[in-house]
Amino acid sequence: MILVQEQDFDLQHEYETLRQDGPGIGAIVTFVGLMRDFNDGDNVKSLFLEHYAGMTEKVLANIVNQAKERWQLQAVRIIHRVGELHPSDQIVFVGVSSAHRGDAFAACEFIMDFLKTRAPFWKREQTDQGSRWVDARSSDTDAAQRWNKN
Amino acid sequence: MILVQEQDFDLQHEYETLRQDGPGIGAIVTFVGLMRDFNDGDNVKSLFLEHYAGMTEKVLANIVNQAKERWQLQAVRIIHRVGELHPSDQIVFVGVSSAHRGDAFAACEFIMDFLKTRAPFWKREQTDQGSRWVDARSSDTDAAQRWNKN
Amino acid sequence: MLKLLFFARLREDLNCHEETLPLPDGIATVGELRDHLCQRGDNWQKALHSTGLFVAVEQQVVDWETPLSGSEEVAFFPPVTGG
Amino acid sequence: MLKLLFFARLREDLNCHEETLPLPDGIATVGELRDHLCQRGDNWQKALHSTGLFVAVEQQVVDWETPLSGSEEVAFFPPVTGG
Repeated sequence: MILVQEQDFDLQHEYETLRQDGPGIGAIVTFVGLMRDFNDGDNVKSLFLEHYAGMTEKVLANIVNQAKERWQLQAVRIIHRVGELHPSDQIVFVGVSSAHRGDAFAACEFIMDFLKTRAPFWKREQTDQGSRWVDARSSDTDAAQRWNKN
Repeated sequence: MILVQEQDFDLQHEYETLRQDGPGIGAIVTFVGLMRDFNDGDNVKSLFLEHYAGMTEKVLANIVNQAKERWQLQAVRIIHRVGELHPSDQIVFVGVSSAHRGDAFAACEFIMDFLKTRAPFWKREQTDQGSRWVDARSSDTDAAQRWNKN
Repeated sequence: MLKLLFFARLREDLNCHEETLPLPDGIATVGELRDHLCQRGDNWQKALHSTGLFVAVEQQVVDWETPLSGSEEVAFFPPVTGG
Repeated sequence: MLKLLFFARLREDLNCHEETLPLPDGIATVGELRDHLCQRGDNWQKALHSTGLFVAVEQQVVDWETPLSGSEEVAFFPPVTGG
Protein backbone atom coordinates (compact mmCIF):
# COMPACT_ATOMS: atom_id res chain seq x y z
CA MET A 1 0.00 0.00 0.00
CA ILE A 2 1.47 3.30 -1.16
CA LEU A 3 -0.14 6.66 -0.41
CA VAL A 4 0.93 10.21 -1.28
CA GLN A 5 -1.34 12.59 0.58
CA GLU A 6 -1.63 15.99 2.24
CA GLN A 7 -3.28 14.75 5.42
CA ASP A 8 -1.47 13.39 8.44
CA PHE A 9 -1.26 9.65 9.20
CA ASP A 10 -1.67 7.51 12.28
CA LEU A 11 1.16 5.12 13.21
CA GLN A 12 -1.10 2.90 15.32
CA HIS A 13 -3.52 2.39 12.44
CA GLU A 14 -0.72 1.48 10.04
CA TYR A 15 0.83 -0.86 12.58
CA GLU A 16 -2.45 -2.62 13.37
CA THR A 17 -3.07 -3.13 9.64
CA LEU A 18 0.37 -4.72 9.23
CA ARG A 19 -0.19 -6.87 12.31
CA GLN A 20 -3.55 -8.17 11.08
CA ASP A 21 -1.82 -10.18 8.36
CA GLY A 22 -1.63 -13.07 10.77
CA PRO A 23 0.31 -15.14 13.28
CA GLY A 24 3.19 -15.89 10.87
CA ILE A 25 4.57 -12.37 11.40
CA GLY A 26 7.45 -12.23 13.85
CA ALA A 27 8.71 -8.70 13.31
CA ILE A 28 7.32 -5.29 12.39
CA VAL A 29 9.74 -2.42 11.77
CA THR A 30 8.38 1.08 11.29
CA PHE A 31 10.11 4.29 10.29
CA VAL A 32 8.63 7.75 10.72
CA GLY A 33 10.42 10.79 9.33
CA LEU A 34 9.63 13.99 11.21
CA MET A 35 10.22 17.59 10.23
CA ARG A 36 13.11 19.14 12.14
CA ASP A 37 13.21 22.80 13.08
CA PHE A 38 16.73 23.33 11.77
CA ASN A 39 18.67 22.63 8.57
CA ASP A 40 22.13 23.75 7.48
CA GLY A 41 22.41 25.94 10.57
CA ASP A 42 19.16 27.85 10.12
CA ASN A 43 15.82 27.70 11.89
CA VAL A 44 13.16 26.30 9.61
CA LYS A 45 9.64 27.61 10.13
CA SER A 46 7.81 25.62 7.48
CA LEU A 47 8.34 23.28 4.59
CA PHE A 48 6.54 22.87 1.30
CA LEU A 49 6.72 19.44 -0.32
CA GLU A 50 6.23 19.28 -4.09
CA HIS A 51 6.09 16.00 -6.01
CA TYR A 52 5.65 14.55 -9.49
CA ALA A 53 2.20 12.99 -9.19
CA GLY A 54 2.03 9.67 -11.00
CA MET A 55 5.75 9.10 -11.22
CA THR A 56 6.10 9.20 -7.43
CA GLU A 57 3.76 6.25 -6.95
CA LYS A 58 5.49 4.29 -9.73
CA VAL A 59 8.94 4.82 -8.25
CA LEU A 60 7.77 3.82 -4.77
CA ALA A 61 6.05 0.68 -6.12
CA ASN A 62 9.26 -0.22 -7.91
CA ILE A 63 11.32 0.21 -4.73
CA VAL A 64 8.86 -2.00 -2.81
CA ASN A 65 9.09 -4.67 -5.52
CA GLN A 66 12.87 -4.62 -5.32
CA ALA A 67 12.69 -5.02 -1.54
CA LYS A 68 10.28 -7.94 -1.88
CA GLU A 69 12.61 -9.68 -4.32
CA ARG A 70 15.52 -9.22 -1.99
CA TRP A 71 13.98 -10.12 1.37
CA GLN A 72 11.22 -12.35 2.69
CA LEU A 73 8.50 -9.84 3.51
CA GLN A 74 4.88 -10.16 4.50
CA ALA A 75 3.66 -6.63 3.78
CA VAL A 76 4.94 -3.10 3.16
CA ARG A 77 3.10 0.18 3.73
CA ILE A 78 4.36 3.62 2.66
CA ILE A 79 2.79 7.02 3.24
CA HIS A 80 4.47 10.25 2.12
CA ARG A 81 2.92 13.63 2.78
CA VAL A 82 3.01 16.61 0.41
CA GLY A 83 2.04 20.26 0.79
CA GLU A 84 2.85 22.54 3.71
CA LEU A 85 4.37 21.08 6.88
CA HIS A 86 5.66 22.49 10.16
CA PRO A 87 8.32 21.46 12.69
CA SER A 88 7.56 18.11 14.42
CA ASP A 89 5.05 17.18 11.70
CA GLN A 90 5.17 13.63 10.39
CA ILE A 91 6.50 13.55 6.81
CA VAL A 92 6.89 9.90 5.84
CA PHE A 93 5.96 6.45 7.14
CA VAL A 94 7.44 3.11 6.07
CA GLY A 95 6.26 -0.08 7.77
CA VAL A 96 7.45 -3.60 7.00
CA SER A 97 6.29 -6.93 8.41
CA SER A 98 8.17 -10.20 8.09
CA ALA A 99 8.67 -13.56 9.74
CA HIS A 100 12.25 -12.46 10.54
CA ARG A 101 13.57 -9.26 12.09
CA GLY A 102 16.67 -9.05 9.89
CA ASP A 103 14.54 -8.93 6.75
CA ALA A 104 12.18 -6.34 8.22
CA PHE A 105 15.02 -4.03 9.32
CA ALA A 106 16.92 -4.29 6.04
CA ALA A 107 13.87 -3.77 3.84
CA CYS A 108 12.62 -0.78 5.82
CA GLU A 109 15.99 0.99 5.64
CA PHE A 110 16.48 0.03 1.98
CA ILE A 111 13.10 1.53 1.10
CA MET A 112 13.90 4.78 2.92
CA ASP A 113 17.35 5.05 1.33
CA PHE A 114 15.91 4.66 -2.16
CA LEU A 115 12.89 6.84 -1.47
CA LYS A 116 15.34 9.59 -0.47
CA THR A 117 17.33 9.35 -3.69
CA ARG A 118 14.82 8.16 -6.31
CA ALA A 119 11.29 9.30 -5.47
CA PRO A 120 10.46 12.68 -7.07
CA PHE A 121 9.76 14.83 -4.02
CA TRP A 122 11.28 18.26 -3.47
CA LYS A 123 11.38 20.33 -0.29
CA ARG A 124 11.26 24.09 -0.18
CA GLU A 125 11.87 25.49 3.29
CA GLN A 126 10.98 28.78 4.89
CA THR A 127 13.73 30.01 7.22
CA ASP A 128 14.36 33.28 9.05
CA GLN A 129 16.52 34.16 6.01
CA GLY A 130 13.72 33.54 3.50
CA SER A 131 12.62 30.69 1.29
CA ARG A 132 14.98 28.19 -0.37
CA TRP A 133 14.97 24.81 -2.09
CA VAL A 134 16.62 22.12 -0.01
CA ASP A 135 19.79 20.69 -1.55
CA ALA A 136 20.21 16.95 -2.03
CA ARG A 137 22.75 15.38 0.33
CA SER A 138 25.65 13.19 -0.77
CA SER A 139 25.14 11.19 2.45
CA ASP A 140 21.79 10.07 1.04
CA THR A 141 23.40 8.99 -2.23
CA ASP A 142 26.04 7.10 -0.25
CA ALA A 143 23.35 5.40 1.86
CA ALA A 144 21.56 4.15 -1.26
CA GLN A 145 24.79 3.00 -2.90
CA ARG A 146 25.69 0.82 0.09
CA TRP A 147 22.96 -1.62 -0.98
CA ASN A 148 24.78 -2.43 -4.23
CA LYS A 149 27.72 -3.95 -2.40
CA ASN A 150 25.98 -7.07 -1.13
CA MET B 1 13.49 3.74 29.61
CA ILE B 2 13.65 -0.03 30.08
CA LEU B 3 10.69 -2.10 31.27
CA VAL B 4 10.32 -5.84 31.84
CA GLN B 5 6.67 -6.55 32.48
CA GLU B 6 3.86 -9.09 32.13
CA GLN B 7 1.31 -6.67 30.71
CA ASP B 8 0.98 -5.72 27.07
CA PHE B 9 2.27 -2.42 25.67
CA ASP B 10 0.91 0.21 23.33
CA LEU B 11 3.04 1.20 20.31
CA GLN B 12 1.29 4.55 19.89
CA HIS B 13 2.00 5.55 23.50
CA GLU B 14 5.68 4.64 23.18
CA TYR B 15 5.95 6.47 19.86
CA GLU B 16 4.27 9.62 21.17
CA THR B 17 6.62 9.65 24.16
CA LEU B 18 9.65 9.41 21.87
CA ARG B 19 8.23 12.13 19.63
CA GLN B 20 7.64 14.53 22.52
CA ASP B 21 11.37 15.02 22.93
CA GLY B 22 11.17 17.91 20.52
CA PRO B 23 11.57 19.29 17.04
CA GLY B 24 15.23 18.22 16.70
CA ILE B 25 14.11 14.63 16.05
CA GLY B 26 14.12 13.69 12.39
CA ALA B 27 13.65 9.92 12.60
CA ILE B 28 11.91 7.39 14.83
CA VAL B 29 12.47 3.69 14.19
CA THR B 30 10.42 1.15 16.10
CA PHE B 31 10.68 -2.62 16.27
CA VAL B 32 7.96 -4.91 17.61
CA GLY B 33 8.59 -8.63 17.98
CA LEU B 34 5.43 -10.73 17.77
CA MET B 35 4.81 -14.31 18.77
CA ARG B 36 4.59 -16.60 15.75
CA ASP B 37 2.37 -19.67 15.69
CA PHE B 38 5.11 -21.95 14.39
CA ASN B 39 8.71 -22.80 15.26
CA ASP B 40 10.98 -25.54 13.94
CA GLY B 41 8.11 -26.97 11.95
CA ASP B 42 5.63 -27.29 14.81
CA ASN B 43 2.54 -25.34 15.74
CA VAL B 44 3.11 -23.36 18.90
CA LYS B 45 0.07 -22.84 21.13
CA SER B 46 1.65 -20.75 23.87
CA LEU B 47 4.96 -19.50 25.16
CA PHE B 48 6.27 -18.94 28.66
CA LEU B 49 9.00 -16.32 29.05
CA GLU B 50 11.30 -16.66 32.06
CA HIS B 51 13.97 -14.10 32.92
CA TYR B 52 16.69 -13.27 35.43
CA ALA B 53 15.14 -10.30 37.23
CA GLY B 54 17.72 -7.65 38.01
CA MET B 55 20.33 -8.87 35.58
CA THR B 56 17.96 -8.40 32.62
CA GLU B 57 17.58 -4.70 33.29
CA LYS B 58 21.34 -4.26 33.76
CA VAL B 59 22.14 -6.01 30.49
CA LEU B 60 19.58 -3.96 28.57
CA ALA B 61 20.87 -0.71 30.11
CA ASN B 62 24.38 -1.69 29.08
CA ILE B 63 23.26 -2.40 25.49
CA VAL B 64 21.52 0.99 25.34
CA ASN B 65 24.66 2.72 26.63
CA GLN B 66 26.75 1.02 23.97
CA ALA B 67 24.29 2.14 21.30
CA LYS B 68 24.39 5.72 22.61
CA GLU B 69 28.19 5.74 22.47
CA ARG B 70 28.14 4.46 18.93
CA TRP B 71 25.38 6.57 17.37
CA GLN B 72 23.87 10.00 17.86
CA LEU B 73 20.58 9.18 19.56
CA GLN B 74 17.92 11.27 21.22
CA ALA B 75 16.08 8.59 23.21
CA VAL B 76 15.68 4.82 23.47
CA ARG B 77 12.74 2.87 24.90
CA ILE B 78 12.67 -0.89 25.47
CA ILE B 79 9.83 -3.05 26.76
CA HIS B 80 10.13 -6.83 27.05
CA ARG B 81 7.24 -8.96 28.24
CA VAL B 82 7.56 -12.05 30.46
CA GLY B 83 5.10 -14.74 31.52
CA GLU B 84 2.62 -16.55 29.31
CA LEU B 85 2.04 -15.37 25.75
CA HIS B 86 -0.03 -16.55 22.79
CA PRO B 87 0.34 -16.37 18.99
CA SER B 88 0.23 -12.80 17.62
CA ASP B 89 0.96 -11.36 21.09
CA GLN B 90 3.50 -8.56 21.27
CA ILE B 91 6.72 -9.75 22.94
CA VAL B 92 9.23 -6.92 22.69
CA PHE B 93 9.36 -3.25 21.72
CA VAL B 94 12.43 -1.19 20.88
CA GLY B 95 12.03 2.44 19.84
CA VAL B 96 14.83 4.84 18.93
CA SER B 97 14.69 8.54 18.07
CA SER B 98 17.49 10.50 16.44
CA ALA B 99 18.20 13.52 14.28
CA HIS B 100 19.29 11.11 11.52
CA ARG B 101 17.61 8.02 10.12
CA GLY B 102 20.81 6.02 9.65
CA ASP B 103 21.60 6.29 13.36
CA ALA B 104 18.05 5.36 14.38
CA PHE B 105 17.96 2.27 12.11
CA ALA B 106 21.40 1.03 13.15
CA ALA B 107 20.83 1.53 16.88
CA CYS B 108 17.42 -0.15 16.85
CA GLU B 109 18.75 -3.24 15.06
CA PHE B 110 21.93 -3.30 17.19
CA ILE B 111 19.83 -3.27 20.36
CA MET B 112 17.63 -6.13 19.13
CA ASP B 113 20.62 -8.22 18.01
CA PHE B 114 22.28 -7.88 21.42
CA LEU B 115 19.05 -8.29 23.35
CA LYS B 116 18.59 -11.60 21.52
CA THR B 117 22.05 -12.90 22.45
CA ARG B 118 22.85 -11.22 25.79
CA ALA B 119 19.67 -10.47 27.76
CA PRO B 120 18.75 -13.35 30.12
CA PHE B 121 15.33 -14.34 28.81
CA TRP B 122 14.33 -17.94 28.04
CA LYS B 123 11.34 -19.18 26.09
CA ARG B 124 9.50 -22.39 26.80
CA GLU B 125 6.94 -23.23 24.16
CA GLN B 126 3.86 -25.42 24.23
CA THR B 127 3.39 -27.28 20.94
CA ASP B 128 1.09 -30.07 19.82
CA GLN B 129 3.99 -32.39 20.74
CA GLY B 130 4.27 -31.06 24.28
CA SER B 131 6.39 -28.48 26.08
CA ARG B 132 10.02 -27.66 25.22
CA TRP B 133 12.68 -25.03 25.82
CA VAL B 134 13.47 -23.04 22.71
CA ASP B 135 17.03 -23.50 21.43
CA ALA B 136 19.26 -20.51 20.77
CA ARG B 137 19.89 -19.84 17.08
CA SER B 138 23.30 -19.44 15.51
CA SER B 139 21.76 -16.87 13.16
CA ASP B 140 21.22 -14.62 16.20
CA THR B 141 24.84 -15.03 17.27
CA ASP B 142 25.93 -14.18 13.72
CA ALA B 143 23.69 -11.10 13.68
CA ALA B 144 25.27 -9.79 16.88
CA GLN B 145 28.79 -10.54 15.67
CA ARG B 146 28.30 -8.47 12.52
CA TRP B 147 28.48 -5.32 14.66
CA ASN B 148 32.11 -6.03 15.61
CA LYS B 149 33.29 -5.68 12.04
CA ASN B 150 32.79 -1.94 11.72
CA MET C 1 2.83 16.30 -29.15
CA LEU C 2 5.46 16.17 -26.41
CA LYS C 3 4.30 17.05 -22.92
CA LEU C 4 7.11 18.84 -21.08
CA LEU C 5 7.14 19.11 -17.28
CA PHE C 6 9.47 21.07 -15.00
CA PHE C 7 9.65 20.67 -11.23
CA ALA C 8 10.87 22.50 -8.14
CA ARG C 9 13.79 24.90 -8.75
CA LEU C 10 13.56 24.31 -12.52
CA ARG C 11 9.87 25.19 -12.56
CA GLU C 12 10.68 28.45 -10.80
CA ASP C 13 13.78 29.34 -12.80
CA LEU C 14 11.97 28.71 -16.08
CA ASN C 15 8.66 30.09 -14.84
CA CYS C 16 7.05 27.07 -16.47
CA HIS C 17 5.49 23.94 -15.00
CA GLU C 18 4.04 22.35 -18.12
CA GLU C 19 3.96 22.94 -21.84
CA THR C 20 3.12 20.97 -24.94
CA LEU C 21 5.38 21.05 -27.96
CA PRO C 22 5.48 19.24 -31.30
CA LEU C 23 8.74 17.31 -31.69
CA PRO C 24 11.03 19.92 -33.32
CA ASP C 25 12.58 19.07 -36.70
CA GLY C 26 15.81 17.13 -36.45
CA ILE C 27 15.35 16.26 -32.75
CA ALA C 28 15.56 12.52 -32.11
CA THR C 29 16.77 12.14 -28.50
CA VAL C 30 16.21 13.60 -25.06
CA GLY C 31 19.66 15.19 -25.18
CA GLU C 32 18.87 16.91 -28.48
CA LEU C 33 15.59 18.16 -27.01
CA ARG C 34 17.54 19.68 -24.13
CA ASP C 35 19.95 21.42 -26.55
CA HIS C 36 16.97 22.74 -28.50
CA LEU C 37 15.32 24.16 -25.37
CA CYS C 38 18.60 25.77 -24.28
CA GLN C 39 18.43 28.04 -27.32
CA ARG C 40 15.50 29.81 -25.67
CA GLY C 41 17.86 31.83 -23.51
CA ASP C 42 20.40 31.96 -20.71
CA ASN C 43 17.98 30.89 -17.99
CA TRP C 44 17.12 27.76 -20.01
CA GLN C 45 20.78 27.06 -20.75
CA LYS C 46 21.64 27.37 -17.06
CA ALA C 47 18.65 25.46 -15.67
CA LEU C 48 18.96 22.54 -18.09
CA HIS C 49 22.65 22.14 -17.29
CA SER C 50 22.31 22.41 -13.52
CA THR C 51 24.11 19.91 -11.29
CA GLY C 52 22.51 16.48 -11.06
CA LEU C 53 19.65 17.31 -13.43
CA PHE C 54 17.31 14.36 -14.05
CA VAL C 55 15.20 13.71 -17.10
CA ALA C 56 12.30 11.24 -17.11
CA VAL C 57 10.43 9.94 -20.15
CA GLU C 58 7.01 8.47 -19.44
CA GLN C 59 7.74 8.88 -15.71
CA GLN C 60 10.92 6.83 -15.81
CA VAL C 61 14.38 8.34 -15.35
CA VAL C 62 16.43 7.89 -18.55
CA ASP C 63 19.76 8.98 -20.00
CA TRP C 64 20.32 11.63 -22.66
CA GLU C 65 20.62 9.13 -25.52
CA THR C 66 17.01 7.98 -25.10
CA PRO C 67 15.07 8.37 -28.40
CA LEU C 68 11.85 10.38 -28.65
CA SER C 69 8.98 9.63 -31.04
CA GLY C 70 7.10 12.84 -30.36
CA SER C 71 4.22 11.77 -28.13
CA GLU C 72 5.97 11.33 -24.76
CA GLU C 73 5.76 12.98 -21.39
CA VAL C 74 9.24 14.39 -20.72
CA ALA C 75 10.06 15.77 -17.27
CA PHE C 76 13.12 17.71 -16.14
CA PHE C 77 13.88 18.02 -12.43
CA PRO C 78 16.68 18.61 -9.90
CA PRO C 79 17.97 15.95 -7.45
CA VAL C 80 15.14 14.76 -5.22
CA THR C 81 14.90 15.73 -1.55
CA GLY C 82 11.89 13.96 -0.07
CA GLY C 83 11.67 11.63 2.90
CA MET D 1 27.45 -17.16 51.75
CA LEU D 2 27.23 -17.72 48.00
CA LYS D 3 23.81 -17.32 46.45
CA LEU D 4 23.44 -19.80 43.58
CA LEU D 5 20.79 -19.36 40.89
CA PHE D 6 19.77 -21.70 38.06
CA PHE D 7 17.50 -20.73 35.18
CA ALA D 8 15.36 -22.31 32.49
CA ARG D 9 16.42 -25.82 31.43
CA LEU D 10 19.07 -25.90 34.17
CA ARG D 11 16.54 -25.02 36.84
CA GLU D 12 14.39 -27.93 35.67
CA ASP D 13 17.18 -30.46 35.18
CA LEU D 14 18.60 -29.71 38.65
CA ASN D 15 15.20 -29.21 40.24
CA CYS D 16 16.67 -26.13 41.88
CA HIS D 17 16.15 -22.43 41.29
CA GLU D 18 18.09 -20.97 44.19
CA GLU D 19 20.28 -22.11 47.03
CA THR D 20 22.75 -20.58 49.45
CA LEU D 21 26.07 -22.23 50.10
CA PRO D 22 29.19 -21.31 52.10
CA LEU D 23 32.23 -21.15 49.82
CA PRO D 24 33.54 -24.74 49.95
CA ASP D 25 37.11 -25.32 51.17
CA GLY D 26 39.71 -25.01 48.45
CA ILE D 27 37.35 -23.36 45.94
CA ALA D 28 38.68 -20.06 44.62
CA THR D 29 37.15 -19.61 41.15
CA VAL D 30 33.85 -20.02 39.33
CA GLY D 31 35.27 -22.98 37.42
CA GLU D 32 36.26 -24.73 40.65
CA LEU D 33 32.78 -24.10 42.03
CA ARG D 34 31.31 -25.75 38.95
CA ASP D 35 33.60 -28.80 39.40
CA HIS D 36 32.56 -28.97 43.03
CA LEU D 37 28.84 -28.90 42.17
CA CYS D 38 29.35 -31.58 39.51
CA GLN D 39 30.29 -34.05 42.24
CA ARG D 40 26.66 -33.99 43.36
CA GLY D 41 25.70 -36.44 40.64
CA ASP D 42 25.28 -37.17 36.94
CA ASN D 43 22.48 -34.64 36.39
CA TRP D 44 24.73 -31.88 37.81
CA GLN D 45 27.70 -33.06 35.77
CA LYS D 46 25.60 -33.03 32.61
CA ALA D 47 23.74 -29.77 33.24
CA LEU D 48 26.84 -27.79 34.21
CA HIS D 49 28.67 -28.94 31.09
CA SER D 50 25.81 -28.35 28.66
CA THR D 51 26.48 -26.54 25.38
CA GLY D 52 26.89 -22.80 25.64
CA LEU D 53 26.41 -22.67 29.42
CA PHE D 54 26.75 -19.15 30.86
CA VAL D 55 27.84 -18.21 34.35
CA ALA D 56 27.22 -14.75 35.82
CA VAL D 57 28.73 -13.33 38.99
CA GLU D 58 26.89 -10.39 40.50
CA GLN D 59 24.63 -10.39 37.42
CA GLN D 60 27.49 -10.05 34.96
CA VAL D 61 28.56 -12.83 32.60
CA VAL D 62 32.12 -13.93 33.43
CA ASP D 63 34.61 -16.64 32.44
CA TRP D 64 35.53 -19.69 34.49
CA GLU D 65 38.74 -18.16 35.87
CA THR D 66 36.84 -15.47 37.76
CA PRO D 67 37.73 -15.52 41.48
CA LEU D 68 35.10 -15.91 44.23
CA SER D 69 35.33 -14.39 47.71
CA GLY D 70 32.33 -16.26 49.09
CA SER D 71 29.58 -13.62 49.22
CA GLU D 72 28.59 -13.41 45.57
CA GLU D 73 25.46 -14.14 43.59
CA VAL D 74 26.44 -16.80 41.04
CA ALA D 75 23.98 -17.73 38.29
CA PHE D 76 24.19 -20.60 35.79
CA PHE D 77 22.00 -20.54 32.70
CA PRO D 78 21.71 -21.83 29.12
CA PRO D 79 22.01 -19.63 26.00
CA VAL D 80 19.37 -16.90 26.06
CA THR D 81 16.32 -16.98 23.77
CA GLY D 82 14.33 -13.79 24.36
CA GLY D 83 13.26 -11.11 21.91
